[in-house]
Amino acid sequence: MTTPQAPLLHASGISKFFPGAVALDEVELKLYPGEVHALLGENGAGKSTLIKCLTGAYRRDGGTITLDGEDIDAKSTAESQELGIGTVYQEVNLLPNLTVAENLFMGRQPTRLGLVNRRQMNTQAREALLGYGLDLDPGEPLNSFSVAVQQVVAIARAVALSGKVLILDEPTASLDRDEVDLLFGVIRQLKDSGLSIVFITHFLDQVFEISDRATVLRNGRVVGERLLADVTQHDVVTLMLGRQLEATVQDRKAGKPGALLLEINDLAKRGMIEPFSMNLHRGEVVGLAGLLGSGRTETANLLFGAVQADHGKMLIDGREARIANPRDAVAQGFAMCPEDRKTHGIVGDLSVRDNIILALQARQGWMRPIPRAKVHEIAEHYVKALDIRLASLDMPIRLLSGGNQQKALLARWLATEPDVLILDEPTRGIDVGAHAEIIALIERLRENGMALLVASSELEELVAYSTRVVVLRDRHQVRELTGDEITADNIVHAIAAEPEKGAA
Amino acid sequence: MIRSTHLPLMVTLATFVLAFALCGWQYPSMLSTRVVANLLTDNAFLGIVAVGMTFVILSGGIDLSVGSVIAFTGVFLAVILRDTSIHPLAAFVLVLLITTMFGAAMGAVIHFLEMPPFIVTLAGMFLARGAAYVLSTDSVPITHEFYDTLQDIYWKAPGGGRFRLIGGIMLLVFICGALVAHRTRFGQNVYAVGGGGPTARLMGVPLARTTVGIYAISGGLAGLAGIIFSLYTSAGYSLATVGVELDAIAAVVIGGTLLSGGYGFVAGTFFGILIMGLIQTYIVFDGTLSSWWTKIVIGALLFSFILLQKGLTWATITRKRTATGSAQQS
Amino acid sequence: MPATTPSLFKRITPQLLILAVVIGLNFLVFPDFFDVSFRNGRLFGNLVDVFNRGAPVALLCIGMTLVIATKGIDLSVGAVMAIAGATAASLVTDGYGWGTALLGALATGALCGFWNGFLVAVLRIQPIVATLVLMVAGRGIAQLITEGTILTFNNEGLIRLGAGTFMGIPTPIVIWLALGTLATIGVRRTALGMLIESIGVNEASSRLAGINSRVLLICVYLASGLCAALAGVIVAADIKGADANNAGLWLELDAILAVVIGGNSLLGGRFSIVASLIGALIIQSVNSVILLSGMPPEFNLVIKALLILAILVIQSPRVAHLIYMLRASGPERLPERQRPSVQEPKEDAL
Amino acid sequence: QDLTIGFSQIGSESGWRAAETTVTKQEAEKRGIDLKFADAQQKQENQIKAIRSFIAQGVDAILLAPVVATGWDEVLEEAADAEIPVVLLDRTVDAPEDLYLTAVTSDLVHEGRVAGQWLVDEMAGEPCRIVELQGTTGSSPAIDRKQGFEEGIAGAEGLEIVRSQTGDFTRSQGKVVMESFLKAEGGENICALYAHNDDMAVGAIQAIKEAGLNPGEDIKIVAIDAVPDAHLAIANGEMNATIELTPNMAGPALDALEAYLADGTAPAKWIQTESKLFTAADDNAAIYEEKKNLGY
Ligand SMILES: Nc1ncnc2c1ncn2[C@@H]1O[C@H](COP(=O)(O)OP(=O)(O)OP(=O)(O)O)[C@@H](O)[C@H]1O
Ligand SMILES: Nc1ncnc2c1ncn2[C@@H]1O[C@H](COP(=O)(O)OP(=O)(O)OP(=O)(O)O)[C@@H](O)[C@H]1O
Ligand SMILES: [Mg+2]
Ligand SMILES: [Mg+2]
Repeated sequence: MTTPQAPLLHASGISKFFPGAVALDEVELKLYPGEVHALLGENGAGKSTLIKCLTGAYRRDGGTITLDGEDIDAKSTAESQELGIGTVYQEVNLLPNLTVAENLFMGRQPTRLGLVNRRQMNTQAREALLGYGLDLDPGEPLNSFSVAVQQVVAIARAVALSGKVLILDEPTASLDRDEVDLLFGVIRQLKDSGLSIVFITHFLDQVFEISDRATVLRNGRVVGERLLADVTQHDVVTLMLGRQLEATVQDRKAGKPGALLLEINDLAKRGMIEPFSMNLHRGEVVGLAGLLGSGRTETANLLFGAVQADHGKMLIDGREARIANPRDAVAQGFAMCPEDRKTHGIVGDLSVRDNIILALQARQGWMRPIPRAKVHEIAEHYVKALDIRLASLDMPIRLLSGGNQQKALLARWLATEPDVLILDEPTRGIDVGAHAEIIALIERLRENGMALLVASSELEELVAYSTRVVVLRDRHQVRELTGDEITADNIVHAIAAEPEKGAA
Repeated sequence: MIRSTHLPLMVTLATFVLAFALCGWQYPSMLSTRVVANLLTDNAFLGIVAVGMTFVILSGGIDLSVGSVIAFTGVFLAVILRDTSIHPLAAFVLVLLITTMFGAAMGAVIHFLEMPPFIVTLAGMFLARGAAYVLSTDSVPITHEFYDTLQDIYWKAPGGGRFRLIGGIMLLVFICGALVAHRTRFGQNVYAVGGGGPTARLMGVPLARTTVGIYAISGGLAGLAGIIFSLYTSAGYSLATVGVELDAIAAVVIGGTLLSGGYGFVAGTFFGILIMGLIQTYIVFDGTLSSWWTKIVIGALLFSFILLQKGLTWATITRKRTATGSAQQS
Repeated sequence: MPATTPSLFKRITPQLLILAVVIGLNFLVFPDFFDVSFRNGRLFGNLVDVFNRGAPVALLCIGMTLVIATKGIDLSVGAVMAIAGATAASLVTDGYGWGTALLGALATGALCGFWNGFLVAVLRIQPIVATLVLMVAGRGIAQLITEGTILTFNNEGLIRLGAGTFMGIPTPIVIWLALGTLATIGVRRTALGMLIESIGVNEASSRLAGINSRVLLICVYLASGLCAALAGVIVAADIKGADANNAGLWLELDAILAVVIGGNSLLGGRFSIVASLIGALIIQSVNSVILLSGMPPEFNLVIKALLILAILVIQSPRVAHLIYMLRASGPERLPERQRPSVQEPKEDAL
Repeated sequence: QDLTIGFSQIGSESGWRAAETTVTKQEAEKRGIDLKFADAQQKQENQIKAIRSFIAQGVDAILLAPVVATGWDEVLEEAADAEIPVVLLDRTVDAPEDLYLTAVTSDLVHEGRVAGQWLVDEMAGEPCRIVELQGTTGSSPAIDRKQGFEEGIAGAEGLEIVRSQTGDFTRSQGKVVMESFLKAEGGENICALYAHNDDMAVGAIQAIKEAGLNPGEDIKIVAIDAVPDAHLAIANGEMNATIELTPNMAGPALDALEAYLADGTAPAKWIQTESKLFTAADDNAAIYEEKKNLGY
């Protein structure tokens, strides 16, 4: 597609200052009718901030926005919704206490005689969601559904609100390939009907698959706008990072596993995960693969004591270990980066420094505070090692961009120098550069003799760093792949094998 | 259709029925229409104020000012009816306006100055009672034939129970409250705010309007409760209804609404009120508790209801965990 | 930690300013306010009274600050005061020494605190309801101990705790200053402060980080119970009698108010005990203005409400932000108090 | 016959109230009456609820110690309808007289007047600056006792109330407020203290002592209720006078009730209890011993 007429949405000179940081600096974004426009950039580049400025969630500090040639100035998200801009913000932003239908129709409920017509609302919601391949009872509360379902509901809501523009901030972060395909189908339809779509993701494959054009941000500035037909992934990455991305995936099978560290025998929790057995050696990365809802997160939680097993046992170095809660796990040298960093990871109001030191301090006990100098040293070390971008170590961690929060969490656990590191979706929402760094880091940790258990929905990534892959389906352990068996194809097969009617 | 979300409501209802049956078993005269009528009449003002409190708590807030507002309303009415010749109905409208504005003002302070509701309404509580003192420290009787007319409206049921107007008004308020909460956009917004302020804002919920509205409703209903209370006692007294806010909060919580906001039902509050009334009636029927044992028993019963609710909620969550598989994928 | 001193000062500046203003008000209504003399073996004067009469709320708000930092609230402190006072009084009237009585009172306070903590941390009942139970029942328990009477006692040792002096200074002042210092050191020289803040901000995360939130929560309520017990003993000793019905009545609200005036968020997280203590002094100064002004008592509540409202509005994060904006935008950070929302709701809607 | 009588008590907010409850229970027991006791925790609505429950329960009679004078018409009518006689204790109500059998009360205004007159006599023409500790703002004893005292000192030259603030009827507030009086006026400029109840006076005595003055000498103290601790203070010379409000309201009330239920003798509408003045002239130590076990 070549550049058509005038842009539908034109933002120019958008600036946004935060105390101590310039998040956006005279950013320009041109959105043409009927195009899918990718917004790219590293973690903390300012993508989400730009979206929020466009939709009135933030007040911008400078710049103009025109829609259809007219100046607009949405002061709240409600106003931008009325203007026909539907948005999915980063992280699911829906209300867990309301039903699916209520979330879907919040603010535009069908009414009869001034009263909300619940029956009609539920029917319409059911129909709308069928279009996304979801057949569920919309009268159930949202929090009874998995993150993926919630994400789809959020998308459905935004689509329904978008008369002119649809903005999707990392909508695919917690989606499966199938759902992504469905989503892309919907996007194509909308695009054909003349809608403009802004699409943010860190999956470059997806960018190239669906988008026509991309604007690349770096440190709050636009560093380029490209027609994607004209460039390669490599170009885009270089533009984003401002440097070349060195090839990361070396020959990983080189190192051989060390001593047996952890034996898991039939660990299970009724209703959550079926008996699960596995051995974990030092210097080994075991990948946990499976579809959404297959029980990867549960397995990780079970090992870490976040949920208590009601069956089976665990041996550490041959001795039986009782892990009743995360504290026990930490004491035994476990560490875990949880899947949902917002609610289970960061301690939002505390400084980045405190967040990094938290687990180590908790393990040491309150009686032995870590000296300030030591704290500073540790924090500085990991900020540098993991390349965490921040204005100051004293800023509350909630102000960091998503990817940087993830790195800070990694830092928290690395600071405890664990024997076993459990990572649940470690690269969710992380940019390509950091992605590569984290994969490299996993490699490094493994080489240093740490045992890692990584749950991830990205098969390529699993293949890249795992020395063994355990495949889960319906909360069952179905297959273990080792050595050369570890290929994306094999994993997919294992997941899909014996197509007994799974999750229905 | 009964959904899992309605469970707390069912639990409260079941608790009430069970408790009532037990009481009746011990004191058969508790199963009379008198007791039923008394439950409605005596708790009318508390019920009305609890409806407002339900909205506030559903939104994740709290309103400590209601007890004082009731007292203020009573004193205001009494003084104005004593000192001027204005008709009670006009006075009702006036006082409802004042209390609604008062509530709205607190809501505005909470929203625009980003101050915690607990503290803002605490200051409101001092202010309203202080204003009542300034109007009159003495208890002022209300003698207006219109009041007598209203008080004489009742239906005498067989068995001696008198179902009075104020009980009816309470039922009406509950019905309206339930409709507003569950069947209007405003009500949905209240739940949304309770589910999470920032998220609700991103979803386009008008936070300012909703917050101000919620506290205005609470203030207005406290005003209405004040009118009802003045009908109930034919007087305005600045020391009246001290601590009613805590009773209302307790009723709302017993009724299954979560103090953290977002979950609960107006109808649940109704049964919460009835349960609280039942506790009091039972203690009077028993009649052997000393002053201090009365307090201890009320506390213990409050605790056991909370515990019961907790247990049932916990049981259902566990059941749900085991029951729902990964049922959502298609 | 030496590095925290300037930042502590910065943190409590608004509170100090307000305290100065309210004390100035006192001076306005009563010019002899600052007169302090030495009479009858003790310091004597209005300023001394503010510190002395502020003791119960000051003691309560030490514990309350910690509880609120964990996103909790303790409504039962007033009732616990009554229970502790009653316990101490009944022990001395039964012939035990004042030391035993004090220990007994502290033990009951700890027990009450443990009960609250148990409900909150183990049974997972929302703090406001959990402590409401003891608030309702506690006064009954206290009356059960005193059998409804004001239990008068004459034990000099116990009385000295409330009405005595220590080197000329009224003992309550010494006690709350000492406990306040001790608590501040206790949380800031150890990691306790950070861990408490952490569970207040995000308990789920904190647990996953290996913090024993359950024990910590119980400890915090326990501390609150202990502080309340001490306050209860002081109040009883002050009038040489345990008044189960009135001791500490509605004082929980004053304590919460003091914590909030101290700039601590009711939503948990960062806290400062020193600031809360200044908050308690501010409240007592407000009471003092009311008493000294000679206004008829029916105006007491209105005056108090208006003064408090003014103080809170001045302190609101929004107004603080406005001031910050007015003071031009250096690369400084925002004032610390803000709602913990990921989106920073309206800070830039100005 | 076995009588069941409901007793709606205000609460147990003061020692005097507790004593009244104790005495009432004792009196009922003495007469073999089954007393149903309901504590209203200082709330009128709870009292109304209690009375309605008594009616539903079908008691033979109701004793009511009303927390406030207004607002009883409706529920008293219901009692009358159910033919249950109601006797008011220690306070009357603003309701038609036919709605209750009788009221056993003292006269609050009169108590204040007695206190005022005592002070007038005591000063014998000397000028006197008086400070007043009021009861809970808005409560009827506070209002009436203030009014009565003002009437009592009205005619006397040189007697004036210079400061008046609420001490909430409690010991500790009495002490706190007295402290501020002492500073605001200067202890030597205060000649007398009038407290609406003894508890506040006892608290104030401590404040006066801590200020280095002699209560009872430097500052004359008169209060109301005659609780044991007040007798003790008078015996010690720390207080000068107190006016008794007897906690035994139930005795006369039950006598009247029994007579009425037996043969329908209607008692007088108002049975006034004595407001006896106690001063240092009485044997306060003995009275203290006598009263101290009444549950004050
Ligand atoms: N409220 C705030 N106060 C201060 N700084 C902020 C605030 N919100 C965001 N920032 C900073 O602004 C920058 C841009 O953040 P933004 O969330 O827009 O990044 P992003 O491009 O969406 O990153 P990611 O891919 O990780 O989501 C970050 O450096 C972040 O730390
Ligand atoms: N707290 C909970 N209560 C009820 N059900 C739950 C809870 N946590 C998880 N589940 C259910 O367990 C299933 C598996 O969870 P989850 O989706 O986290 O698994 P997963 O394999 O880790 O997938 P992913 O990490 O990709 O989301 C989900 O379908 C969800 O419905
Ligand atoms: Mg982002
Ligand atoms: Mg998962």
